[in-house]
Order: sequence, then C-alpha cells, then structure tokens
Amino acid sequence: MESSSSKERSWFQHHFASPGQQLSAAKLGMWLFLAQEVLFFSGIFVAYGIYRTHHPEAFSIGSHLLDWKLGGLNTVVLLFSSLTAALAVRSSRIGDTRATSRYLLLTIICACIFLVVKYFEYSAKFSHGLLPGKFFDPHDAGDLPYHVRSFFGIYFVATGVHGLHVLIGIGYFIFLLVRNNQGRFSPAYNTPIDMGALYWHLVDLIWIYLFPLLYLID
Amino acid sequence: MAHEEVSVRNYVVVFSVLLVLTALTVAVYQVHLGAWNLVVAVIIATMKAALVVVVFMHMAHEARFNALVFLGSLLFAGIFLAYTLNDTERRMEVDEYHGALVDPETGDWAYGVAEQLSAIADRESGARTEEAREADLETLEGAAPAAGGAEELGADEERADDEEADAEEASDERDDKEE
Amino acid sequence: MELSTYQLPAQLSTYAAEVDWLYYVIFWISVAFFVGIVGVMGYFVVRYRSKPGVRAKKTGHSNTLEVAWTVLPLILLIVLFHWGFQSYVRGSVAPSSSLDIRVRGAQWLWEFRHPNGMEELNEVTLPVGTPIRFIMSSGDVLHSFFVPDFRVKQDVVPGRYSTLWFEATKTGKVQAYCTEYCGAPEGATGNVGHSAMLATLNIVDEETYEKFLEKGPAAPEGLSEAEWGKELVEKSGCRTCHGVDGASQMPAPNFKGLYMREEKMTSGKTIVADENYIRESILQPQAKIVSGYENLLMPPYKFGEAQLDAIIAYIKELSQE
Amino acid sequence: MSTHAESIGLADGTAADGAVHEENYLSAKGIASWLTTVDHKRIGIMYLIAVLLSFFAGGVFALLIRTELLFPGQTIMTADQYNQAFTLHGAIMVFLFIIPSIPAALGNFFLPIMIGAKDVAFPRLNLASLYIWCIGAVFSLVAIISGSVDTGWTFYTPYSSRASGAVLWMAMGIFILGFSSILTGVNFVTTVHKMRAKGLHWSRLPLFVWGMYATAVIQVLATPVLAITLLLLLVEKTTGLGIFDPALGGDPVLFQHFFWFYSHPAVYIMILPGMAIVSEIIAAFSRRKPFGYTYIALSSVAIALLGFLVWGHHMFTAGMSEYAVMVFSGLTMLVAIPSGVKVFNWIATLYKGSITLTTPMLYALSFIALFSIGGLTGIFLGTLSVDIFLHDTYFVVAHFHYVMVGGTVIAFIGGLHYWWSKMTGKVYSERYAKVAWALIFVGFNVTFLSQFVLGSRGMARRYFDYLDHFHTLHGFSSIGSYILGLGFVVLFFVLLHSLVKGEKAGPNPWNLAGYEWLTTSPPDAHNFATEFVAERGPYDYHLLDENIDEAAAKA
Repeated sequence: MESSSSKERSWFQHHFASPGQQLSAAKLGMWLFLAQEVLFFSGIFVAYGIYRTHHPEAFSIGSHLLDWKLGGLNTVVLLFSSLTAALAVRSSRIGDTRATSRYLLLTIICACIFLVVKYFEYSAKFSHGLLPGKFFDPHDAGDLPYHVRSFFGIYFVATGVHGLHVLIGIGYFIFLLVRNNQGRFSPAYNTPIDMGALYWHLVDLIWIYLFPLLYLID
Repeated sequence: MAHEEVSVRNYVVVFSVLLVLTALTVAVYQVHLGAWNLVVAVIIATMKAALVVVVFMHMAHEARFNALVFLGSLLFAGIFLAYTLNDTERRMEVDEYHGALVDPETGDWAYGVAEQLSAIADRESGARTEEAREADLETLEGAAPAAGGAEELGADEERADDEEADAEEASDERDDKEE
Repeated sequence: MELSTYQLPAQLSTYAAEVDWLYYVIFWISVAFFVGIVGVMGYFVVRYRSKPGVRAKKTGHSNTLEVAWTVLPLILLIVLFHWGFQSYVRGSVAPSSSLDIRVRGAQWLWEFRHPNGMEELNEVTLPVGTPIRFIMSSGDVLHSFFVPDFRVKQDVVPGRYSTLWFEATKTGKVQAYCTEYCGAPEGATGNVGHSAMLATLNIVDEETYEKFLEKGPAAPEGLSEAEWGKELVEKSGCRTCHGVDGASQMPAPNFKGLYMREEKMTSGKTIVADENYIRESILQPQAKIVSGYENLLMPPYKFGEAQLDAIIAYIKELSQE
Repeated sequence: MSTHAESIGLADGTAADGAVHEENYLSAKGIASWLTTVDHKRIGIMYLIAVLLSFFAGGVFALLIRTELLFPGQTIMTADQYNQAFTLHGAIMVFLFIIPSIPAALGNFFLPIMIGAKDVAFPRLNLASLYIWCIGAVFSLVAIISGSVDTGWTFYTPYSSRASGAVLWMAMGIFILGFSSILTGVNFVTTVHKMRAKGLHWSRLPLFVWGMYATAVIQVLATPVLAITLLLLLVEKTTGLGIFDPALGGDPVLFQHFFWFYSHPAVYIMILPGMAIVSEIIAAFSRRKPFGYTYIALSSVAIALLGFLVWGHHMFTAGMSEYAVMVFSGLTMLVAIPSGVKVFNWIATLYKGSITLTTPMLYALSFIALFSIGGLTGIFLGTLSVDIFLHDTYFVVAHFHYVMVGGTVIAFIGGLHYWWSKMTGKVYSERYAKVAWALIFVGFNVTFLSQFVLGSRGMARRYFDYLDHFHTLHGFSSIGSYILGLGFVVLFFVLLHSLVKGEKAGPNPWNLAGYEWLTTSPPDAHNFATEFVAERGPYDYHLLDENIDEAAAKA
C-alpha cells in the first residue's frame, strides 16, 4: 500500500506515523464517539425505566395505542440498512467501488423509508391528539390514565432524537456516496465508509432496544 | 486489512438471524408473561445487539480497548439506571409519608399538582368545552392530514368509528397555561 | 445569635448534641491530618532546600507505605460513615407518638396547620419536650425547611410529601430558614424572595400550647382587629362564595349589612344575626341555615378565638358603612 | 525546519544562544493563520485567551456578589439581580472557564509534546471543539444579555422549567459547550493511546498525561448525560413534557439525579487536571521522580471511575429514599481515598529532594495545603448526619471553592507559570509573580475560611440578605474577595508585562528533565525538530545530573 504516489496518498495525515496508525486512531475515536452516544441515549432509557416502573398500567395502555406493525416494519428496514452498510464496507475494502455505491444507495433508501414510516406513524398519532406534553389531549380515546401523557412524552423524545440521528446518518451517507463516485475510496483508504457504517450500526442498535421497549409492552 | 474478507453469505446469514429474533420478540409479546415480558424482550434485544456489534461492526477483529470502551459505556449507563431506580422505587419504605404523592391517611394529594389534578378531574368528568377541542383540531389538521381509515384506538371499539366530534360531552375550559 | 461553640449554633433539640459530637470528631481528625500534611511538607521544604552541589536522592518506593495510607484512611472513613448513617437514621425516622404538623411551603412563605386545623403563617407555636413531625409539601417550586438550632433540614418538594422531625428541649423563639433556592419577585426591592422566606418556631410549654390551640394566633402587629379580619376572610377563601359589597349575586349571604340583620331560618324562626350566630355559622355552618341557601355546602372552619373576634369585627365594620 | 542540534537528546541547560530567526509555532503571522490553524499549540493558546476572558467575566460577577453581601439589606442590587449574578457566576465559571481551562488550554498545548507526538490524533476535530466552544459562549452571552437567568447554575426544576425564556438560551449554550468538552475528551484518549512516541510505554508517561487521560475519559462518558438532561429540560419547557415538572406528573428529584450524574464527574474533570499539573511541578522542583509514580497514575484513573458512583451525596436532603442515601454516603467515602493517596505521595516526593521555591512550586505547595482543606471538609459533607445539617449552607460554598479555586485555579496558574517560558519564549519576573501569589493566597483564605464558619453557624446558601449576626463574617469574606481580585489583577499584569518586555527564555530555564523541555521554547511548529525517541523517563533527574557533571568536567 505504501507504493501509491503522493497524490493518491493525499488522504494520509502527516502527523501520523503510518496509515495503519491513522486507521486505528480513527477507529478508537469512533468507538469513543459511540460510547458517548450510548450514554446520551441512556438518559432517555433511564427516564423510560423510571416512569415505566412507576406507572406500568399507563405505559401498557400507551403502548397499545402505538401500532406495533409499523414499528416492526421499521425494525426490519433498519436491520436491512445495517446489512447494506456492512456490505458497503466489505465491497469498498475489496475495491469494488460500483458495488459500494449500490450498497450505500440502498442504505440511504432504507433510511428514507424508515423516516417515511415514522412520518405516517406520527401523523396518525397527531390526528388522535396523542401529542407530547401539554398538547396531549386524546379526545376520542376515552378515559386514559393521566400518565399516558408521560409515556407519549418519552415516546416522542426517544423516537424524535433517534429520528434526528437517522437524518444525520442519511446526510453522511449521501456525502459518502458522492465521495465514492468521485473515486476517493480504495482498499487502502476507506475509513470514512467504515466510520459511517459504525455510526449507522449504532443507530440501528438504539432502535433494536427502542422497538420492544416502546411498542411491545404487554 | 489483515484478516480475510467476510463473505457476503455470512452477512446475509446474520441478517436472517436478526429477522428471526425480531419475529421472536413480537411472538413473545403476544404471550402474556407478566413481568417476565420485559426481561425476555431485553434479553432478545441484547442478543440482536451483540450480533450487530460483533459481526457488522467487526468487533471481533478490533483492538481490545475499543470493546472495553463500548462495554464501559454500557456499564455506566447501567449504574445510572440502577442507582436512580434504587432511589425512586424505595421511597416511603422507612416513613410512609416521606416521598408519598398521596397522603397515606387522608388520601389528599400533595400540593403543587394543580394541573395534574385538573387534568384528571377533566378526564373523569369527560368535560371539555367544545370550542377548546375544535381549536386544537384546527391546529392539528393544519399540521398533519388526518390518517384515512379509522385507526382502532384505545379502550372501547365502537367509540372509534364516530370520528366526528358531535357526540363528545361539553367540558369546562381547560386552562392551558402558556409557559 | 446564641452559639453552643464557636462554630455551631445552640443545641435546642435532643438530636443536636449527637450531630455536634460527630462534627467535632471529624473536625479534630481533619485538623490532625491537615497539621500533619502541612507540617511535614513545611519541614521537608526547609530541610531539603536545594544546596549547591547537593543532589536529590533517587526516589525509592515502598508498597507498605502506599498500602498503609490507603487502608488506614479507608477504615477511618468507614467508621465515620457508620456513625453518620446510624445518627442519620435516628434523625430521620420520627417516633410514632409524634405530633404531626402540616407544612406548606410556597414562594416565599411558610404555612403551618395544626392537627385541629388551625393555620399560622410564617410562625408556628409548638410544645416543648414532645416529638414533632412536620409533614411538608410545596405549592410551587422546591424549598427546604432548615432549623440550624435543631440540626434538621429537609427539602420541601412540590407534588410530594417529605417529613422532618425534632424534639425541642428549651422554650423560646427558634429561627428557621429556606435553604433550597426558590427565586425572588422581579424587580422588587428590599429583602424579598428566597432570603426572606424565614419562619419562627415559638417553643412554649405544654399548657401555653393547649391554651394557644383554643385562642389561636394573635393579630400580627401593625394590623387593627378589623384589618386582620379582612385579611383572614380573604386568605381563607370566604370570598369565593360571600360577597362584601352588598350588591353582587354571590351564592352565599352577603357580609355587608349582615350584622344585627334579621334572617328567616329554614326552621321558620327569624333570628338576629348577632356575634354568637356568626361565630356558630363559621364553626358549624350547618347548625342554622338562612332559608333559600339550603343547597350550599359550606365547610366547617377552624379559627382560634382571636381570629373569630377579628372576622366579626370586620363584618361589623362592613355593616356600619 | 530549525536545525536546533541540542534540542534533541539531552539539553545541556545553557540558553540556546545561536538560533536568531529560528522557525517556531508562533512564526506564521496573520489572523487567517490563527483561525484556520490545526496546530494543537495555537489552539491551546486561543483556548487559553478565551478561558481567561471568561474567568475575568466570572470574577466580575463574584465581586458583585461579595459587594452586595458586604452589608445586610440591599447594597448595590435588587434580589433578582443578585440571583442572576450568582447564577451567571456559577454557570460562567463552571461551564465556560474551569472545565475547558486546563484540559483545553494547557492540555492541548503540552499533551502531544509530552508524548513526543507531532499533534493530537484529530487536529481538525480539535479546532472544531474550539469553534463549538465559541458558539456555546455566544449562546450564553445572549442568555446573559437577554435577561433573567436566575435559576442557579444547577437549573433545578420546577423553578427552571417555569422560569423565563432566557434559561432556554443558557441551556442551549451549555448543551453546545458540552460537545466541545466531549470532542476534547475523544481527542485526548485517542492521542494517548495511539500517538505515543517510540519508547514511551505506559509506565514512562508523564503524570500530566495520566491526569489528562483520566479527565478525558470522564469528559467522554459523563458530558452526554448533561446533554440529554438539558435537552429534556428544553423539551419540557417548550412542550410541557412532564418528566421533571411535578405539576405535570414529573419528579423534580429525577432531574437532580440526571444533573448530578454529570456534574459530580464534572467536578473530577475540574480537579484531576489540577492534580496532574501539581504532580509535574512537585517532581520538577524537587528534582526527583515522583514517589509512588504508579500509585499517583492509577489513583487518577480510580478517581475517574469511582466518580461515577457517588453523585447522590449532592441530594442527601432532596427527598431521596433512605436506602439510596446510605449507598451514596458509603461510596462517597471510597472516592476520598485516591485523593488522599495523591497528597501523601506528593509529600513523600519532597523527602530528600533538592527543592527550589520558584513561583510554580509555591502554587503547587499551596495547592497541597488548600486542596487538603477542601478534601477534608468533603468528609464532613460525606458523613450523613453532619451533611443534613451542613447541606446548602456556606460550608458547602467554602468546601467547593477550596477544591475548585484553592485546587484547580491555583494549579492552573501554577502550570501557567511553569510552562510560561515554554509557551511564549519569554521569562516572567519571579519577584512580582511571588507578590501576586501572596495576594491570591491571603485573599483566598480570608474569603473562604470565614465562609466555613458562616456555614457551620447556619447561614444558608444563595441568600440575597442575611440576619445581622452573620454580618462580621460576611464583611471578612467580602474584604478577602477584594484582595483575591487584586491578586489576580497583579498576576495578569506580571504575565502581560513578561510578554511585552520579558527577556528571551532558553529551552530549559530551570534545567528540568521533562520531555517538553527538550524542544525549543517556543516549540517548533512540529514540536520536535526530528523524530522524538524517549531514551529515558520524564523524571530521570539522576541521569540528567550525571550528564551535567560530565559536561562540566569536559568544559
């Protein structure tokens, strides 16, 4: 890998001793960023945990108001996008840039599907008055216990912040797609795709936990 | 990279295992296990998460420290949850008043929960004035088109189909205090 | 301000001595550690000042020393934790026989309610020598009830009850503070808000307390009896049903012109609304009801004698205008 | 590249006379070279200036508070203005000054040099962290100007969730400042792991690097919880979510759990860098390897990890369950042990050393004394029954000022003096710097020793006015704060004077053994003229002294 001329090695940061050191530094930096994201979402899971143990019946009623079929669909969509992200990394490592672009595009499409499904879910909720905070007014849902509003508060914060992370992921993957089509990535240098895939897998991880905890409270 | 490339087939196999586990989660949801539902759901989710981390995120070929960092963050998130629960769940155990929301003897609520009480009172009496709800509907309709079919919703079935607001009872004005 | 030692306020509750004892145990241990650390440091700095030609000795290391100054302080701290926790339990669990006083903290005032329903504002009269438990809740934001002389403190949380107990050992006035920040009114001058949210505990002996429960609190100084009556009427919510201007259509009898007016009772008899009738209608509203107001459910009010006289004086004054 | 021969290997201690126009990191001129730099040294300098400005702003609010409390009753401002003053003093000092101060300013500058690297792992991320800090500072400035942020730096709900809109701006500002801290943390952990020069295995790392590493671990793992707490507060203020506001079914004690889960590790983000600098200075001016090097290094990491278990001791009276109170008090006692180990090891380092009382050494010794008071009073507050009495009184104010000002700020100034010649290439005047130290030491102790007694006599915290029997002690405290303020002013003049008129400093003015003293001062744009290889430990003074003897013998 060292033989490539300096133009191709424009990606190499000179304060590193070797490209290997640069990649392992990037990996460690990314894992630290993922650890920070885990703790960021831990705040939401703790709020969920506290309020679910305090008001189990309100949470189960609230969860029944959610449509778990859409949630399940979203889970499958995200798992598939995780697969395509991993395949994108694999193909860019073996140098098949066309396959990489295909997989990157697939990941972006799946992420958009996820957001569209989310949009329908939200609009269904809005029309039934199940909104966060003081707008919570389930006019045609009869006598809901008071703390169902806490459930929907946490539901909207959790899925909202997660949706924001999906949005950020889409932006980054579009950036990767453009760079890949410009031929910037090669088996010697595909760190950005690797990092993007790591981030995307974490977003999928968060949803893997959010889906059963929010949608499937019996 | 040092190790040989993982074949596409491996990834697809892992993906299908993840789908099976998702289906399993939904299946377990149908079965009523009481408190165990949460435990089982979390276990299955953790198995899926472990699969994604180890295979998709190449944790197996990573430097050991990266795994330590990730598990460390889970540990600290767990500590945060455990100690906070240790507090919120174990109030009123030494002195039944200390931390109680409702007075154990007289049953009246602690002070400072006016909005909550008025909301509960509204809900019990089902009384909400017509215009307040209309106003809310406009703001919502403007915000998002009402979903087409009548979503099956909430407690009683037959109530869901008369979507229009004619049958709602009137209720006293809810004072949505603007912060 | 009365101090028990240079550092600590007077010990006026059974629990205070215990806290002070542990405070001074930790204090003297800390002084010992501090003097030791700074002393040895000072000595080394002087003894080993750099002299020309004298080289610093190569640093050795000794695991025994390291283990020593890890384990010994640990043992010391665990003992302190144990004492602290034991005494904390004694200080936080009220004896079952304690007198329950309801306390409501609100932005910048304390309201106390005795078991017989009588209420006091920013001041509470309590018997000496009996354990007293405050059952507290806040009407708006976080407050905290702190009595330095009793060494007790407990946050007053809105939406939740919290408790605090003490047993006063001496009679006299004891100062209480709010120690959880609760803001201040915009632009108001002078001492307002969190730093003005003070309360005074009048610790009195047993009989004065019994007598007090009947008589009720005295008029706050600077207010005439009628003015105090007006304040009590407004504060206790009478105005929600009773008008005072003689005109408005309020559901309950109007106070203006009420005094010495002839009223026809549901029982058919007509009586004169004199002082006894008004006092009785406040304490047991259902005893005599003027015809036409049968369906009005007035809750019984608990006022001390002095407070009843003040309300009657206010109604008299309204009737004379 | 400079051809500074002696800067490699062992400096022989004489000032580098030869090089007149040698190239260094300050040579590139022009604003653009500063604003778009990725050189960790320049970013460190820019952070230093930004951090000192916020320290000045926070200090002004502190003097306003103390002037208000000089006399009972209203002195210079109304009650809600006073509340804004102490809130802004707290928020600026904590979020804008003390958390980024040592890690981002001195840490950015010296961490790469002390591990022999050319730069931090992610230089662009480092610059991004500085810009994010600036954006956060602008948001906080908007909050300060636009109106009444009077919730205290802790933003306790339900007061903060019902307070005015300005709290929104301040919460967003601190939310953004949190990310700047996270990026610095990620950068430092990766740098220490991946960028160490050859021969620099973990047991040869300077203790400053250990301290920065432990701080960075906390910054990465704790700051996101502050971000989610402020995000939930913002969402609750705008949509009435009802997680923290009891009127809507929330639990205000839950907010305190969220807030202190970050804020207690944050106080270790503040003190660990201070300890890191003191380890360096004590070892340098006793000309010895620190006693129990591994114990000091591991106690930094122990503090970082244990720091996550003890946040409940801020909430003993908040209405927590008795079980949680017991657990937190027990664990708090554990976290006091590593701090003690460090102090004892520093003193053992002085034993049989050859001690020179330069200004940085004075600051390091006063750190040991003042931090010991801060630490020991922490034991008062960790013991349950005494904490119930002392919580939220001036005793707590004095405790954390002894740890934060007596600890971190004194160590920060000590570090500033210690590395001043290396950073700026100029020498400050020792005599006036010692005058400034004396003023600061006296002023600080007068201000806060009196507050210990105020607190133990029952004076509550955040009081705009006080009863008359507290007047004399408040008077002492206010006068002390003026002396402290004067001390800081004198200090900054001494340093500014040295910039303008100070004479040129050699690479190793005190003839020390640390790796940063091997390069020129100010250092080369890439830290070392050639590839740095660590042949000896950072504290091998005996090797250094032997070389000096040989050089003297040869000459």
